Amino acid sequence: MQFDSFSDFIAMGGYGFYVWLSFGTCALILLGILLSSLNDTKRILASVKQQADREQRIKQAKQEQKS
Amino acid sequence: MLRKHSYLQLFTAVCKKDLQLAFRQRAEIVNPLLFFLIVITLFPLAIGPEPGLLARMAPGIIWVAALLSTMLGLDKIFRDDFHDGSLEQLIASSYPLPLTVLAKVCAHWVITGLPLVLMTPLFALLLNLDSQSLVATVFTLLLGTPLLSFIGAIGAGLTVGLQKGGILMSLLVLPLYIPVLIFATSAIDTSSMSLDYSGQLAILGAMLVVAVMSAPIAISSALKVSVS
Amino acid sequence: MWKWLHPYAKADRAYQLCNTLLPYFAVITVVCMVVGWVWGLAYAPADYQQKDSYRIIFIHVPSAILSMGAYSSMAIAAIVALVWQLRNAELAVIAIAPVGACATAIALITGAAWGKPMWGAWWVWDARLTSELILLFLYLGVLSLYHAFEDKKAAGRAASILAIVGVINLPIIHFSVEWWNTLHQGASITKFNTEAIDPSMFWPLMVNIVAFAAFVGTVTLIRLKNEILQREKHRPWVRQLIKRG
Amino acid sequence: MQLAGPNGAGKTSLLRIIAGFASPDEGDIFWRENSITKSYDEFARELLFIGHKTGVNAQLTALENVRFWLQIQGYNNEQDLYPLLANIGLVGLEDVPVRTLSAGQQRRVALLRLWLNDAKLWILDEPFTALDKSGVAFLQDRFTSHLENGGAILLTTHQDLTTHFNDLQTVTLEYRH
Repeated sequence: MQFDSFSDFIAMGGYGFYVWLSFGTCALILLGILLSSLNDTKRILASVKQQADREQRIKQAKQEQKS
Repeated sequence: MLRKHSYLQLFTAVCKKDLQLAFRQRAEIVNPLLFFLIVITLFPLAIGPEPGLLARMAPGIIWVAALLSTMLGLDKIFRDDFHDGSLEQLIASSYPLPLTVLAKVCAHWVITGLPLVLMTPLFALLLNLDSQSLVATVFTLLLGTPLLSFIGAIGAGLTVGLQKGGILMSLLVLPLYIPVLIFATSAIDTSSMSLDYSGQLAILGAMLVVAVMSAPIAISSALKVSVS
Repeated sequence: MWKWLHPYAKADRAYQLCNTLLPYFAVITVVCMVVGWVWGLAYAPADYQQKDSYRIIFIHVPSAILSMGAYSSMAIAAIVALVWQLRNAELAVIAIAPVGACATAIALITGAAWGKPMWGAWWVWDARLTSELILLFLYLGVLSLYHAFEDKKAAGRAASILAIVGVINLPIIHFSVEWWNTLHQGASITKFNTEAIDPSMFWPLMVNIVAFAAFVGTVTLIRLKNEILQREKHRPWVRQLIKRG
Repeated sequence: MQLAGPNGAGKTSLLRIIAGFASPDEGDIFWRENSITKSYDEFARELLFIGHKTGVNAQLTALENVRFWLQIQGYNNEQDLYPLLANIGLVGLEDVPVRTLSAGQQRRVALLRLWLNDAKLWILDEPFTALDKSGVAFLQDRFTSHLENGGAILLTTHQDLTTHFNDLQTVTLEYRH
């Protein structure tokens, strides 16, 4: 371990602000793209389900018209 | 089926529709910003990365880029509504047309002008503008971009019916932008010499008030001409 | 000639392939990312000149390498899509683009954060940072072109063409920016070079590069699955997928 | 009142002049004894105009389009539109962007306004285009009910309406060189 105490680790030899800023934004962007992709999956599956329900509604309306 | 006439309802309805449309097609918000960023990057590549030189030219660069990127976003205000017929419905509604036009231009400013103002610190970073002139740039853009939208909307209204209206519109509108450009850049210059630049801001504000009052009337008559 | 490639032309087979590969990529990413970051941040020795601010190298260099890597793999997918008319390759182009753009953004931000203590300014028109910025514009160009089309098939093809044109221009841009930088060498900017890396810093860097590459792979696979689902929305096999939950 | 005449005889331009979109070279249009150019807002309050262009935005859904139209005409737009959309034959397509609908369906979304307004004068430019049998019949019932409660319709169409409307007046326009 290069640093003797945790507070030194945070201070990072005086450059703490820059190091943690870059690691922070990097983590933020990586998480952002990951979560947005997973969210897209949910959204697409939901829209497929919605399309299925819509076709169901149209089929029902047709049956009612016939009867 | 009674009709209640509240101008506020019309104003919010038109703004809400335009904002909804803009957020549905994100490109409409992102493209002018990207254009602005690329134009800003071209200048250092053209004149060299020397920080001092860039800082001195930054106000001019930012404002010319702002002018061009508003121009880019202008023809979209009425084009879709003109081509799908909603513009006719807006004219044939019992509400006065200038009010509808005012709502449309405000929505357009929120879509193109506001993000520009919010992104200025990033552009200042690229041109290493000092903090004083950054504040001045934000103020001048805050007053200037709605002014650009209002004046530009007149050009857009006039050329919406024409096929190749884009270039023609910029020829009509750019001369009208010159006073705005002069006062805005001079405000930023005086601020970089840490002098008081409230005089220029006052003039910009006055121009904005005049534009808000008179432009919608000019725009609605321009639209009536384009629709006929 | 590419016989083994043909079964994956069918969408659901490609979907299965992504599903099987995904867990492996995810595991590699998590392991390498944790090891790389802890090693780079806590255990790697400080640089004698820049002391601890050089630790940013452990994410700046991998993201810069990955931004280039992602663009070239995107271009390769585009070439495969256009030459062999493989529709799934077009989907890959669109899957990689946003991830590459994020890698470039990270490279830019970390480059600026690393440059600040060294040169006192957040943004310096240094050759590598400038070409990284232009690469970001290329990515955003491909993305906004793709989203400008209503019909997604034409969008995929147009984006692939732009990706190929972009990859051809990359070396030219890089070379001209380098030349532009030396041309204005008079300006008081030192070249942004990293000295020969001794082993104690080399290995954590390698681990981080692998971690980043695995991350880009994982997210691309997820996005590729999304694109396939989006494109095959009306197919029955997608409907079963919903029922199975 | 039906405006008849061959293609290009100027039917549409006459309609647009009456609706106030274009200004006549000479003469003027009067509504309730005052010229529409001076008091256009009062005239517009009692006018419903549906032209060739449907006035429906392609990116929005049918529901959003109709709600927006209600707002700009001053009606309350919270009313439930699903039954109306259903009996005009758009069931299941209420929340789909209009660009995915066929031309006939888009025209039905535009024509939905006929059931949602209290305007006295209707100016309709070829309302029956792209409509199938059921659509035409549906529209004609709406016309009769509008005429019964004192409304006026000025339209252009190539359909033969005399069988359905007995007190129909027809004005035919010819070319004037």
